[in-house]
Amino acid sequence: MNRRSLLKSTALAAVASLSFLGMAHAENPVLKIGFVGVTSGPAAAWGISNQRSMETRAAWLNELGGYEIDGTMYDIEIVAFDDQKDPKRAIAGMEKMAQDGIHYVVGPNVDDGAAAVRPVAEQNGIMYFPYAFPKELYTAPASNAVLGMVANYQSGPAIYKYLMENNGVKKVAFVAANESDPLSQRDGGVEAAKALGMEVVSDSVTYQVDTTDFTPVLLPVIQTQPDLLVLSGVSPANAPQLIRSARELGYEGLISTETAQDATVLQEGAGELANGFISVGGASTPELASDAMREFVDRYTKMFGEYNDESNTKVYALEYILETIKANPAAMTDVEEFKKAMDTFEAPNPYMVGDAKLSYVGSTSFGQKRQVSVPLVVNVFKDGAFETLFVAQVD
Amino acid sequence: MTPILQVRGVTKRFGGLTANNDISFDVAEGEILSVIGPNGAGKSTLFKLIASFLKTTSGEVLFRGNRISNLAPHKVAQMGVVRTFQETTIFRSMTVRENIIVAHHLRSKASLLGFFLGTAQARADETEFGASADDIIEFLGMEAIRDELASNLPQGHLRALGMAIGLATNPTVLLLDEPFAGMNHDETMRMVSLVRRLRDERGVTVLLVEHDMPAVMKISDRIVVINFGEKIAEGTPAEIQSNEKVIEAYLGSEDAAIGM
Amino acid sequence: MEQIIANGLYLGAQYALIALGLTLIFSLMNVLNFAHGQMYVLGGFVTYTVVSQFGLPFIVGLLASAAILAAVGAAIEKFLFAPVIKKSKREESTMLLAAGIAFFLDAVILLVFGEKQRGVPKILNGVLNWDFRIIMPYDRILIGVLAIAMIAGFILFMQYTKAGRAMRALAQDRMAAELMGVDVKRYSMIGFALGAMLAGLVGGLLVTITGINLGMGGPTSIKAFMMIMIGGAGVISGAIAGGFILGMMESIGLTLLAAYGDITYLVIFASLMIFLAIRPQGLMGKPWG
Amino acid sequence: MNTNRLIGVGAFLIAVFVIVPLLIATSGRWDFYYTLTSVALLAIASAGVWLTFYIGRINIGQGAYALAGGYVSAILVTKAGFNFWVTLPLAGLFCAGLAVLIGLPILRLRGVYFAMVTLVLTEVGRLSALALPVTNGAKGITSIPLPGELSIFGLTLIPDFATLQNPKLAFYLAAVFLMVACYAALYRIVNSRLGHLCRSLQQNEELSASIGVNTAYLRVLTYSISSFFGGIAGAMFVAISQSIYPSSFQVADSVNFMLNCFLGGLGYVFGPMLGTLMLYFGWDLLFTTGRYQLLIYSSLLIILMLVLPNGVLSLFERKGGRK
Repeated sequence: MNRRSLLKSTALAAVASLSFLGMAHAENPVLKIGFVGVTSGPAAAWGISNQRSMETRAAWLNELGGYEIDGTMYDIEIVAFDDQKDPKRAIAGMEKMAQDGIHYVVGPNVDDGAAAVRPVAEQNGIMYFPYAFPKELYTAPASNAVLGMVANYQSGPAIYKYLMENNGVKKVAFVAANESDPLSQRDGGVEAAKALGMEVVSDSVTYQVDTTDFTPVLLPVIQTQPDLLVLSGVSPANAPQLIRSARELGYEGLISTETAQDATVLQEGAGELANGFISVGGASTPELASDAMREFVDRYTKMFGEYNDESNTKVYALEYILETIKANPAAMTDVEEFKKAMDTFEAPNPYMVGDAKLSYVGSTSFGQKRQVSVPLVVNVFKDGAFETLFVAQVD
Repeated sequence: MTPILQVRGVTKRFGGLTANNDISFDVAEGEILSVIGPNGAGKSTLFKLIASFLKTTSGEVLFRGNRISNLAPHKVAQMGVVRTFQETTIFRSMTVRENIIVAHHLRSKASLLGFFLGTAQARADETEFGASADDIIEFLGMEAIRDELASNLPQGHLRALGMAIGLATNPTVLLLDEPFAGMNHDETMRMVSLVRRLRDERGVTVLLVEHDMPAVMKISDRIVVINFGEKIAEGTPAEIQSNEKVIEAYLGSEDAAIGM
Repeated sequence: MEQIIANGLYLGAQYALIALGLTLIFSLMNVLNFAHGQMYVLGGFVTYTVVSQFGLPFIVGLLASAAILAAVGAAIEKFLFAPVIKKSKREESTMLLAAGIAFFLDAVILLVFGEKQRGVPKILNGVLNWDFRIIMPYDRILIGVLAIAMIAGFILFMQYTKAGRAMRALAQDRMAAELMGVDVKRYSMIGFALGAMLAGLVGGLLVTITGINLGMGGPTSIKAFMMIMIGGAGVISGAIAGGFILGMMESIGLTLLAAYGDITYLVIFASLMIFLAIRPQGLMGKPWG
Repeated sequence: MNTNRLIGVGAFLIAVFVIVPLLIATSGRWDFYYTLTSVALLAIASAGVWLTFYIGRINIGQGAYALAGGYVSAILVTKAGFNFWVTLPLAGLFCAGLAVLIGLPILRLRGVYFAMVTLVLTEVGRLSALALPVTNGAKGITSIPLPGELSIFGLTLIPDFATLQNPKLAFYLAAVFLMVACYAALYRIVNSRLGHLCRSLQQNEELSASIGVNTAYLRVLTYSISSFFGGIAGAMFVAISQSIYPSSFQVADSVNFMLNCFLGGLGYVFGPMLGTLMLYFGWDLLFTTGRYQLLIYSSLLIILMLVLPNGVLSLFERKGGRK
């Protein structure tokens, strides 16, 4: 008896707290934008920087009185679902979004999740913006996914080419974690390097993501004496350790990656050994960041205590969704209208100085415009901060 | 009479330790034979070797002329040589009756698939097992605890249940592991008559390993004595009681007196 | 070759220390502590906070990790494991509890310390380079030596102190220990605290080298499971052996099988399964530990 | 007693096949279809784990079989052009066969050793999927067509899912049908001689051998039935997500399957079903709690364990009763 009443009261308490947390607050009509990604467990960092940049931007817009579409001010609400990096859960998340009448979703963060939600998204009329690179997701007949960042097979060649021309890099080695995303990115990178006429001296070494000592992993790679060591799809957690181990083994060449990194993490994990590390980032370096970008970083930092440089690229997806709906208000409930608008859409890029534009690209890679155009900013790490190496555009 | 069970030169070494050395004896059909010996003499090892729960180092055990040593234990049981266990080795979270019914496994004519599908044969088997289990319960006088959970039984009943499980397999030879251990005089006497009835009423050949001298003397047709892993004597209770080697072995150890 | 051995020894020392805590808890309570990796992560974050946020010396951070994890371990044993073990019909039920605690610690770590990779500055600079035959940074050597010293300290503790002897008796035979007058409840708690403390210490030690992040818990637990399987569950010497063997296997495998890339771990796992099929109790374990 | 049971089964069937779809139609919560489909499929895999528990083995390797089943179905459908419904039993049988090979050596292990070795097995599954050429390695297999039509002698048993108005409902019905079939089989196993022998194995393997039970055979048999369940659950999931990756089923899944069994209760056939429902739905319901989701979820798990260490179903246990 005692047991049961305890159970009951626990359940009641849980229900009460749920309904409290779920209370809405707005007077404006609400435009809900979804997020399905991983915000707990080992890969939490990926999704959290996503979700937080969306929430920061939404709070900011709401504070300004909402976001104007077709003469109406909308409050932006972010509905987030934690898929625990499980493709089965990701499907459930997408279903939940459909249930909430949401047509625009950011995420999932990984290949398997992005592939798994495709049927649901297409059946329910949802556009989604995954952070996963497989081309099938964006190539016809698939039509509802929009790549939310620059793919490695796009940034890779640009970086290798730059380094060939400016640093005389000839021999390149690849290291990747033994997981789907990094391995696919490695294969893409190897292909790109070979196409450029570089010599790939090592491309078979992999590591487990939970490795605590990378010396044995890197030893055979370093022995091939590459000019450039590419850390394919490296997670922010592994990057500093890999850099540190490579340097401690006496490696003096260049190190690069095509994923976004966080300067603080690099500084804490590898210190000055990380100097010269090349990665891809958004437009937050002092030379490029607009006032809006700086304000975004400030607001993010105030809301969550600490900024994450990965958000530099992740801030864009929400911006694209809103701007495109603004350009064609019919898209608010109809993704076919959204797709129509994508072909001609263009708007100023608020986060970058100069006259950079937001537009959809991807024709070269996917045969249709299914990628957001974010500036391909190649950064180099120097004493705790990123500096811009060069900027390129993807078409 | 031809021996039903033949132990021939059985030797077992654990590393450098010799637990049993070249032990041989025969068990005749319908006989009650006891293996005795002081603590650590190698009785338990010999017992396990006969039931093939251990592999012999050399030598063999024959059942009706067929080698049973080093076969898988369940095969030995299938042939009709079944052991019981010393202590609380029963199916703890089943009732007494369920314990006994499960132990009827060897008698089932239907296949496992048949049982799954519930064929006529399977249902007939189940009915038969139930009847046979009730029969055994009655034989052992366990009616009062028929539906008691085995884990709730006191020690004395557990021993009886162990024997019931053994009986349920319909054994030709039943190997009893210290059936009298820890029993008081009355309980022992009850068990002695029970083992006798096993043989007399059910025709089971019994080989037991035991410690309790008076009971062994009372119950056995013949006795094999081992010490330090070797057989030192074999014969009727009267012969054993007057055997000097045996007396010496028991006096030499700090064990209980031989009970004369 | 020398490099492989050096790497193996370094890895082995830290692995062994992790495995020790796990095997201690297992031997005392027959609990497979799924949350062991999370305890390791928590230890790392405590050291990180003390050193990087409060600016205190590394050794203070290490001590803080040890103290906090010991307290966490004791509390978990007293308020969670002990009551569940008492009430549950099957002792495997503690696995659900352990997994729940692992989730719980994951959640707490995420909320308190955030999702980012953290690290503290190197405590020693410079790299030992012996003629390119062994290349090993000094800080790694120091951590390796510290880990081995802790292992030695632990063995001495178990061997020569009253508490250590009591716990060994408890691990041998719970009933007998109780009859001998060992306070089973008390020493179960101390043992659990000690196991958690060891996990925390390794986390604290390694935060200077590999850093720490939320995701390291689960995989660390799995590795620790493998080590105690190799050596034999519940046996202290086995845990140490298992740790060093796994460290060596990784070091050798990664070097020899580098050309085949993706299969080092597959080979390690497969050989482990074959090994256990042949020797089910591990190297030094009691059968059916 | 028997009529009670019949009424119970009937009520359950009506609930899952009629009332749930009706409720979903009236409430408009279409997303519950997928949630419940997942629960049904995960419950099948968990049922397998429960069966290995029934012979006294802690199985944390079911993820490997779900993955293998998924790949078998995906490969047969995409590369050999098989109909999905044909691949479903094949996936199960493949896993059962695989389980025989793997089970023969590892089922000799007991206790935590078996638990840990199966945990490693899940990792082996993922790594093998990454390394083998037939699985398409890291890139996974994507764009798998929806289940096609299944007909016998021109009679359509199952229509082509691609032509359906509401494939969600179709998947739900298919998954629940599978679940009902699997649990019926499980119930039959447990309550027939096979189940009694399994219990004898769980309680004392030596005694089991002494009454003539071929323990090694029985262990392998049970394990392969268990893996069969895992295989078909995995295959069905692949049909829904139309894609499979090496990480589609991983250690977390294996652990969850085990937890489902514990939570529902190891002594109850329907324990894993209830456990799956609670764990999966619990997580989904807590989704509004945002960043505290995992914290609340794990706290509830711990509290449940403290209050009901023998599983939720032990709440309904009368004194002395068992099932």
